[in-house]
Amino acid sequence: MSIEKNEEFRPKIVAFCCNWCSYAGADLAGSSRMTYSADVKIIRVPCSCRVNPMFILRAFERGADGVIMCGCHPGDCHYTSGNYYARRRMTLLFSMLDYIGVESGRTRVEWVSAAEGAKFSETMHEFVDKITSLGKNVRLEDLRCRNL
Amino acid sequence: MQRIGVFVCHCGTNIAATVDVKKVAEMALHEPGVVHAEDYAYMCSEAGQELIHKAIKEKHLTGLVVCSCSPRMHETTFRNAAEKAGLNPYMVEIANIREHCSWIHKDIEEATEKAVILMRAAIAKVNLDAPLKPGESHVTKRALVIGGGIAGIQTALDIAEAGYPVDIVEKTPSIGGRMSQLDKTFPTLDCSSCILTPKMGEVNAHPNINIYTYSEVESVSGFVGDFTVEIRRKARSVDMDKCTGCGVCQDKCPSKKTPSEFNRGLGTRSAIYTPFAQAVPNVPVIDRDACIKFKTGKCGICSKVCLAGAIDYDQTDEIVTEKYGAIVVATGFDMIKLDKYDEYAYSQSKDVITSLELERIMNAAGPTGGHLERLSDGKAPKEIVFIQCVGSRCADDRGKSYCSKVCCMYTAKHAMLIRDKYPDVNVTVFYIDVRTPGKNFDEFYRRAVEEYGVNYIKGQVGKVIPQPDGKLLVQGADLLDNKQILKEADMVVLAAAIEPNPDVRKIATMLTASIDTNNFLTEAHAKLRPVESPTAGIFLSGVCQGPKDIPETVSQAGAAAVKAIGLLAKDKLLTNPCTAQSDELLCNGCSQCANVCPYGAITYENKEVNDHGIREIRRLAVVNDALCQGCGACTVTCPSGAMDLQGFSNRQILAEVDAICR
Amino acid sequence: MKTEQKRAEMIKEISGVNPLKCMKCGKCSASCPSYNEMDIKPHQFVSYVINEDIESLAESKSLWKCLSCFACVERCPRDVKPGKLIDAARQIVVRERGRNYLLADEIPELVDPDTPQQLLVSALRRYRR
Amino acid sequence: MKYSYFPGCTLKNKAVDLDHYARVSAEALGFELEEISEWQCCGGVYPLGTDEIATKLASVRALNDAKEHGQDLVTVCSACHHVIKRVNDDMKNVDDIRTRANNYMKLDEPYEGETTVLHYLEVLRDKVGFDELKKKVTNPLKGKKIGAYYGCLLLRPGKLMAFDDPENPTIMEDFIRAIGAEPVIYPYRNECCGGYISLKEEDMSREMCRKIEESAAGFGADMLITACPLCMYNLNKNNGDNLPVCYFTELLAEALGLKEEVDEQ
Repeated sequence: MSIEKNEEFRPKIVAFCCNWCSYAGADLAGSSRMTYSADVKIIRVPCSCRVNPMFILRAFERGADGVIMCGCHPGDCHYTSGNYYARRRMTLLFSMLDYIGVESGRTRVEWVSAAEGAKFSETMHEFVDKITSLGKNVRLEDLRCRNL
Repeated sequence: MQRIGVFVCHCGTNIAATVDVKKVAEMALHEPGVVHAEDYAYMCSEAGQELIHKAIKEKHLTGLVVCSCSPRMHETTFRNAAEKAGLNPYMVEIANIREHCSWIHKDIEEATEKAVILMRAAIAKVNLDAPLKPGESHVTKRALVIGGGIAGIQTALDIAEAGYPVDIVEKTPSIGGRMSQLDKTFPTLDCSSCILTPKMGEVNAHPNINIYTYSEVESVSGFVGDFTVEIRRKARSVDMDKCTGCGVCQDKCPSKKTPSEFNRGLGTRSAIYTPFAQAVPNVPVIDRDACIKFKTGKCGICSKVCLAGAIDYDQTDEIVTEKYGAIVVATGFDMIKLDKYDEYAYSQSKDVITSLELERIMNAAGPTGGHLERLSDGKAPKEIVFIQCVGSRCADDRGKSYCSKVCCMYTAKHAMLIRDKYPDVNVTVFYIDVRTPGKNFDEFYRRAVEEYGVNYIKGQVGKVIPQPDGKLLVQGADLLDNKQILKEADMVVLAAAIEPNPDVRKIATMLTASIDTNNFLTEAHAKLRPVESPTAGIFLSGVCQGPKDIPETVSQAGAAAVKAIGLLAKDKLLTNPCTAQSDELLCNGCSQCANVCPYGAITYENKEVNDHGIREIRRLAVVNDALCQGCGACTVTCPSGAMDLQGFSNRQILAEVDAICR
Repeated sequence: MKTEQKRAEMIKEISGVNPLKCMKCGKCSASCPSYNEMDIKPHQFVSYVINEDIESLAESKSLWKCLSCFACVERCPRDVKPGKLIDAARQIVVRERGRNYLLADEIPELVDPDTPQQLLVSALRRYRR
Repeated sequence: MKYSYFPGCTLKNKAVDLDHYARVSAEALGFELEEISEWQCCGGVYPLGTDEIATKLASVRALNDAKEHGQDLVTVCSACHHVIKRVNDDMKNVDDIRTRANNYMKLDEPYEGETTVLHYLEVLRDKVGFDELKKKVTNPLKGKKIGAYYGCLLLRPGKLMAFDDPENPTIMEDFIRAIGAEPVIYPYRNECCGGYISLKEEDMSREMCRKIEESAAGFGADMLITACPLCMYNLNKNNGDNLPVCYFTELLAEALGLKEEVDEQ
């Protein structure tokens, strides 16, 4: 590994993908060989509504630089309405994250269907670029864990 | 502590070319709980599964991580392998190092590093896995087919022949669909209605088939094997049992000016009507928007002339509720609207028509009695120009990104039929590519050129310019001659793109079936499961899944039927054990989980709990495993953290997050 | 990078067009009102950029026959918009060598008492640096 | 209602008619055109190059001036309208152009495409309303068969100009109906007249204008109307069939009974 490469900032990015649409979209991106950065690591959840805001906070606590959540397009949720719940929860969470000092650009919600491999890849490209431009994130700290 | 075995698949070179699989296996041994790790060329092969079997037995493994392709491909394979070796199948986790890693990264070091991280996340998850046992659910042995075109007809016949009852729901007053509007069919030039009508009759007479025409699916609930569907039977205003189909009402109806849907608006129909002569069922409906009786209260002629007394102005919409084990979607297609393509002057000249309109003009039962004539002045055309790819293969939002697939062939058919019947008419086709894959297809197209002298010009048309004398000046490019052509024509036929029936989105939403940006329903696997929706129990037939011609539609309709029959033949289905569960000690009975549950799977019971020695009766959430589909909405909503999802628990997902961010 | 390659890249950059999206349908050439006056036809323009033969484009009289009427831009089904490529090539020629198609000296001869300012302004902007 | 008004170079000179009729009619229809102070020529053609900034600044200045006055920006000339609307779109949607143009301009507050750009015809259709216009017509031009000549600049690119259907527009026909005349629809109404090419390639422009006029006359038009001074020039210059061409504002003033008033000025 060259020295330059060591110095280069490589963001840690967690992507939550619902099993039915966006995880399948990511699979399609893969089988269509549509590349995106290796900095993105996907966690499979049954539905975007399974994503607890706690998971995202935990990611930022453990040093993630960006978290993206992908689900089925509004109206197309495999479980009928899960993505609507997810959308509301994330809107609330993101506004609070901004308040505690995590830039709004570090989180994103995107709807990707099983047929949108290209969109998945493009979205990840964009998101990685955005996070790279924002640089290293400030690690959140869980005050409950601090010895006072 | 678990005893975990990690198996890293090479997938030939699919994974091994970009991921250092040996290193991944080696790194696995440093992870907590891992007691065994190995790599192999094809983990999904018999030999690969044998390795897993042996390791489970020898190392007394309690959990498995397979680093391979997507769990959507082989999760079931490896779960079955685990079960054969005596391990609970839900103690298996897949690290997707192919679709999410080796196939999208080029740098070996980078891809290996990512594969290791994905593996760590899977190990972290399996460490917290618990054995799960699926429940059972019953199968209602009845199928629903949505759409009564050739796709729905064929699927229904095949299912019915296998001995299962089938209902067809068709929106229009008759089954038959687009195929009933066609004049001839390629590549053999059979008359469309001659081959379709017998099938329609067969459907009508089949003891296992029940047809709901002039009806729409109103709502769908339930899941594979046990769907509950509400069907709206729109008020026909004619009693189906009494009507003899004599047709007198249609003759006598004084309101005859409504554009005929069946003739694509080129002719008119009466307010009480059957769409076409061979309609099944042969029972008319009253179009209440056109009917004088409904508009003004005066008239009632149809009622007076009906000897059977079948006219019933007071009929109302009726909702039928029925249970089904399987649902087949066969909603078909329509042609795109051409309002964004007015360079072809479709809205400016009556002599610029779509191919489907030409079908009606060529048909003996059509608006011109089968005579090829200009709609503007009734004159016989001498020069006809066909324009291909109108709205197909478009990168902008004017049209569709896909190839409509059928236009090249039907245009060759039209050209051939016209030259055959009217040898003095010149036919020119402007094309971008002529696409004729299919048995005897290219031969068919070549016949149009070689035997019938159809003039094919490679190039698009820029503009159709109506002339004051009623002629149409076609300005196109001849790319092979490198010329701009100005061709005078009497008629221009546009091969407009086809698009899924606009209603399909609503239906897909009701079925929670995946749909793509073009409104085509998504198949479970593009190659291996082409007639199944990813949503269990939903099958796809015909153009609702993608553009296809009649032979292909019929094949796919049969395939969808077989899949549905395979489901209906089962007595029991195993249910997904990844359901929600509530911790009785944490639940405060607030009802929030029940409010978000889309399946009504959560109820409340007053139960006695022992909370650290204190016994009391509390109102607690109880999940019905048979109803819960495992989405997890309740787990996030629960304010006390009592609700959790088996197989995707809070601790497991947090462990994955930790492993990735490590 | 070779000069021709560089110029092709520049045309793509200035125009914002990706010529690889072209499916060679000929709709641009079918729409072009100046087609007969052009030596390199609108659809060929796209191939010339793909093949990095910019010198031929620079020498082409088509550059000065295009009206920028956007008929091809409007109707191109693949979002290639050949009119933009032609304008970019024109820009390159004018910028690189000051190859002005319209010379100041010839203007008095070309105008008549009715010539609107708009005509001169437009021509100057299209034909000159 | 008050609008910022960008007359453009030609309307101050060879096309003063277009301008005068527009202003007088506006007054009668209850809106005011307030000329932007120190406006600069738009350049006549929209610079297509994505790296062109300086050539777009005149438009940005006008747009920003309108923004500061809190007014929509109205143009009558097709070319000015085309250029300004497209530059406005760049300022709204193209990050690079917006940033660089603002760097040049050094405004107190950066301009980001806030102004709405309207063609005079759009004001008639969307603000005044053709029905309303019809009511105010005192001298309906009965019996006149008029061909609307759109040309290219008003309509294309359709998505950006968002003026009307680029292949089958109706706004000028509706206008013609509102002033009591009969519109003649002919296929060449959205084909180019040759534009600036008439300076050096007279023959090309002549051929194009011939097709336009033949087509219009063939479908029974007695006259053509246009919004563009350059179209007017080309059509008049190459007028083989002696089909009269005039600005739409002239007919508007005539229908409102104001033509003589202007002509006397």
